[in-house]
Amino acid sequence: MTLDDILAGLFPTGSKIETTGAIIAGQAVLPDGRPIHVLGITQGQPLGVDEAILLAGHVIEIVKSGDRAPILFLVDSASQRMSKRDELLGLSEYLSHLAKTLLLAEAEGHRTVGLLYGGSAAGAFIATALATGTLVALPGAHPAVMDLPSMGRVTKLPIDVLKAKAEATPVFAPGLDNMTQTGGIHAIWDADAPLAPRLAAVMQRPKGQDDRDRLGAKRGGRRKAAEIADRVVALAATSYQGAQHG
Amino acid sequence: MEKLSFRLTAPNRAGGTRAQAIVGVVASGNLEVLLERASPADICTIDIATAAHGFGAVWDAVVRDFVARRSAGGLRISINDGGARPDTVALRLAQGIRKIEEPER
Amino acid sequence: MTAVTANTVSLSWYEASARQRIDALVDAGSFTEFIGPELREMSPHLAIFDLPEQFDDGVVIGRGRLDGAPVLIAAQEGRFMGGAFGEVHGAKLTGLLRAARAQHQDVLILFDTGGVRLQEANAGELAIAEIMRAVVEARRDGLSVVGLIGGRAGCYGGGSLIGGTCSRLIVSEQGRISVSGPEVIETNRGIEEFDSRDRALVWRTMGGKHRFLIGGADMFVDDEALAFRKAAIDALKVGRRCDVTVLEAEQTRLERRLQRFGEAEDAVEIWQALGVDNPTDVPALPTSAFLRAADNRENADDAR
Amino acid sequence: MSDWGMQKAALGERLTAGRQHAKGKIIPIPSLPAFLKAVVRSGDRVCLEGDNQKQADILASALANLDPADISDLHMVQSGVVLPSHLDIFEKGIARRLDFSYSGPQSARIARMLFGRKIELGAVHTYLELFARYFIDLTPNVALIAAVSADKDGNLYTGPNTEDTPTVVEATSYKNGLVVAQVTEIVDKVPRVDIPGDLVHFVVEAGRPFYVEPLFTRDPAAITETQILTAMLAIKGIYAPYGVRRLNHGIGFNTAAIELLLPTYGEKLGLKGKVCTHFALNPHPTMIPAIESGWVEQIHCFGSEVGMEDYVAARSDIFFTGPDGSLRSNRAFCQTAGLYACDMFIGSTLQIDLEGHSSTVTTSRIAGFGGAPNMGSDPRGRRHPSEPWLKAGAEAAPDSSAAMRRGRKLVVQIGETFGDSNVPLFVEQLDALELARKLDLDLAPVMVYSDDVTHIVTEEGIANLLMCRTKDEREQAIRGVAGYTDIGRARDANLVEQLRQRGVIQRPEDLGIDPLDADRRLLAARSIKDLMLASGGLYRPPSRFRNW
Repeated sequence: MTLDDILAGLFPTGSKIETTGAIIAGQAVLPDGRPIHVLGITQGQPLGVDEAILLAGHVIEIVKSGDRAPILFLVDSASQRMSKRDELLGLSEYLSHLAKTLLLAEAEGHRTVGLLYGGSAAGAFIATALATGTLVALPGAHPAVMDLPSMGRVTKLPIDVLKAKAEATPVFAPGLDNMTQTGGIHAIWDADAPLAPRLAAVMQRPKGQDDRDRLGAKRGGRRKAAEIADRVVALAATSYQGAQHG
Repeated sequence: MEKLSFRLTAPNRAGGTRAQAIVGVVASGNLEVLLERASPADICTIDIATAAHGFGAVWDAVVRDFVARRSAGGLRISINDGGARPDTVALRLAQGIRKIEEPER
Repeated sequence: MTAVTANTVSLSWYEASARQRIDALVDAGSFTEFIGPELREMSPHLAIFDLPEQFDDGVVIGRGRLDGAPVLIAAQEGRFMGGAFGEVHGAKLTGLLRAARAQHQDVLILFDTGGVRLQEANAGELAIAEIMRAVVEARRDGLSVVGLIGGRAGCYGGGSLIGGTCSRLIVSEQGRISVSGPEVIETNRGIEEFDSRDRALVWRTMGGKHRFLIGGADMFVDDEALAFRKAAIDALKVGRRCDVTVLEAEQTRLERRLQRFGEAEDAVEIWQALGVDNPTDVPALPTSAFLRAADNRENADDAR
Repeated sequence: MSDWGMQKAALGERLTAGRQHAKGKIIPIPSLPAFLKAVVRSGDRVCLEGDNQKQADILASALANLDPADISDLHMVQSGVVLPSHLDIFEKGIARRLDFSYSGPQSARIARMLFGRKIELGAVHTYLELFARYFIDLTPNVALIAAVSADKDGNLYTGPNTEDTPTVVEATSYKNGLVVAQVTEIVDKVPRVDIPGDLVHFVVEAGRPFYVEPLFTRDPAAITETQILTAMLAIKGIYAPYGVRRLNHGIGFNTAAIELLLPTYGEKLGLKGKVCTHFALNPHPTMIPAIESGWVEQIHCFGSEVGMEDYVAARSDIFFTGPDGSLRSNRAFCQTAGLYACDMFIGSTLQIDLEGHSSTVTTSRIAGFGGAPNMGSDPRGRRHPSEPWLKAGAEAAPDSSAAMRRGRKLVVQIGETFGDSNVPLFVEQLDALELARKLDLDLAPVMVYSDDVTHIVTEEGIANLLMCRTKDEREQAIRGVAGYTDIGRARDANLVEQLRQRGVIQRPEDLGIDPLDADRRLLAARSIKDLMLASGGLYRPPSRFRNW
């Protein structure tokens, strides 16, 4: 599906969205008449300092407007831009800043929904899709931390061996199903069904805690994370009371 | 990974009162040693998971010397090994004993 | 003749293990570990790759006191799997940051990481996203989350993104902060753009001094555990917000950085633009001289 | 005979041929290929300057680019086979026969080429031995050397890396050979004349410095606790009791640890001024703390070390420097000093057998010897006494008459019982023997012979071989410090215990050393940066060693 198809499907009543370079920005109207902000990165582009600062600027403007309208963040990117210039300028701060603005928006009453419709990887994935309150994906999306050939080089294992191992566990290999099973993606939308109602349904989802580790446990892709995190929270509570009394 | 287990009679009981101690890290050529007070006072058990295969005889010699020379009685020792050389293993084991015998603060 | 003092009392942060760093950082004897090595909560995934496990999965978490005040602490062990985030490792940190909110206690994160652990890449990537969210939520509750960077593995990949969410960052010269590693840049861009074996280049692009000069870190300290401790005590006194004002200030700060330095080919040009006298000498300067030279650095006070 | 002067005439022909491509003595770089083709003759004995440090790299590449149809059958006589081009010369069939000393980075390729009969091997020498043969039966017809700068008359300035150059030029130029130098630049006046222009026939202006390998830079960050333990054992168990003041150190991490322990552990033992005052040694960066804290009186150097130039120049009280201020190194003189004027050599090796022979050769790698067999041998011609030399001699032959007894140089092999990848240091049989058999060599490439070795130091303890009276004792003394290697585990525990009672074997506890005290915090510098700071910023390490 092209970006235009997706936007048309999501916003049958129309939208005012522009794509400048690899950056998507604009507004649309939900079927119930409420406005929604649309941002994103497209064309499988890497996310560098220049793109991140633009996107973060848009988010901050939205938060400052005080309209509490939801934000849809579309993602079809590569990984972070792997260049000397970006690192020289402190890419980590720019990516973190973008993620923080999205987390801020969610906390300030804007529902943030990520829609992964293409690729995304590593730092770019963390700073965009994974920083939204709810992340959904379209079939064919292909998130990754690192591609298998690169992984093969680093782990010094042949691709075939890695592929065989990937059959046994969703925990390391790239791909939409693996990322969903580990809890990173809330739902994969059916491409043939109308998109607008799906978006509306996501908006209905009660706002709350980060439940990705629980999803991962439920789906069997990440069995330990939620339980470990819960135990730490519980231990911190009991040990502190103990310490205070002792 | 290769797993090895030893249950040895220890002539000397580990001193100190700490319940446990840990030394080292798992890295190439390095290992971590976790010591816990769990065995009877005259026994030392040692469980090893090692990345280097086929060094059973060397481990056997190293841990026997260790238990004979140091105060390892009453300890359950667990090792995760990243392919450390025997001298490093012996050093970490000795460091572990010193640490578990340290006075508690 | 210069007197050479033996390093008998000092503890090099760079060289120390995660446990040694915690011991040297907090008030003596005050640390209590959560999910310690005796519980053997190891990675369930490394066995698939026939790789050795570590009892604490490469991160030590718990509570201690810093100058009398209770504080939650996490320390990554950079020598185990490069300090990388796996499922258990990451979840321990996530849990600690969630506990910070529940107990209303500040957090110190002693970074030493190459980023996501590839053998459990999806779990590691998600852990980083969860930790970042938990950091922001803790900060919005008025807590400080301070990052300390000066270990062997640096603070790379997703670790650097978590670092960017912290309220304050303390760095030593040895500390490196970067998303992509030197080898990755070289592989992607060619050795002409970035020779990963040119360590002087690596450090002046990603190292502690550069990060401090451009405002990527807030405090610059010697490679000494006590220096980190002192800085951590100070860092906990400030920066307890993460609201739109702070992020707007950060937006302005980061935009200004692009305007001022966006065309620079090398860190030395940036240092020159910052008004540092003899910018090529920066890497060789001892801490006190460097701090004097860094007088006109960019800073991120209340803009992080 | 009326044909005297044939060599002078032959040289004259080469000079005439060479001048076609020269302006005075200067060869422009573009003319270098044609020039070399004109002055080098098939069958020539050629010395291509290069050792374990400096390299006449431009000339090496040019030689390797000759057409074997024009020039072939060269006999290379050179200290180091170090650059890929050094072996390309053989691969292409330009050269056939080789006499050399050292081949560190090319050790695997040279082994393959020897097995493949691409190289006809004369012999593997120690440096001083090869230098000696330059004056007897391996005198070069052509020497291709390297310097920093030259004037138009060919006077050469070598800077701190003089190294082999005077020896090579002496042997070549005074015996009617042709000397060609590559220099970084041509100047009006050289800062000091290291080689007089009369001896230099042509100069190539390379436009960039010759390559120098920072071989003697050991990063303190890589020193392990076990290496520190071996260093503590050596200092307390050998340096102190023998009172070793004049010595040479090898290039390994164990000796780097010793250097870094002098200002800390050595100071605590009260050894300052009593040991380690005079060295035949390159300017090791790890010596900086000891020098700065006043341990060292004097150091003579084989060569320089990358990044140490300014430091050495600023410490002319310690080092030999010229009127230009920079280091004057000289490999031949320093090797002679190491042989005759030092009471101890201490260094690491790859393999030690049950008799105590040691070698750095493995079945797939021929690293050569460099200077080790020279440093690590007892000079039979030595006549001056010294306390350590006499004491060692007395231990070796306690019953002989003191006035008629030769002393012994202390030759110490130091290392961990297992090396990289858990490869044992101790073996039943040296790989060198197998190699000699395969290559049909008359002599196995042994680095230090058993009868020269006096002590072996490992983390398990010190074996004093001087005090062993029988072959069996010697073997058990070696097994007794061989740790958990197969050799060590096959020891006769009773015999080893007896040797320990006699002090032939000394364990850490016998010397009052707790292995748990072997902590990196004992090192006077724990990183290259510490070394730079200790030097007051004078030491400028190469980029690849930096972490700042």
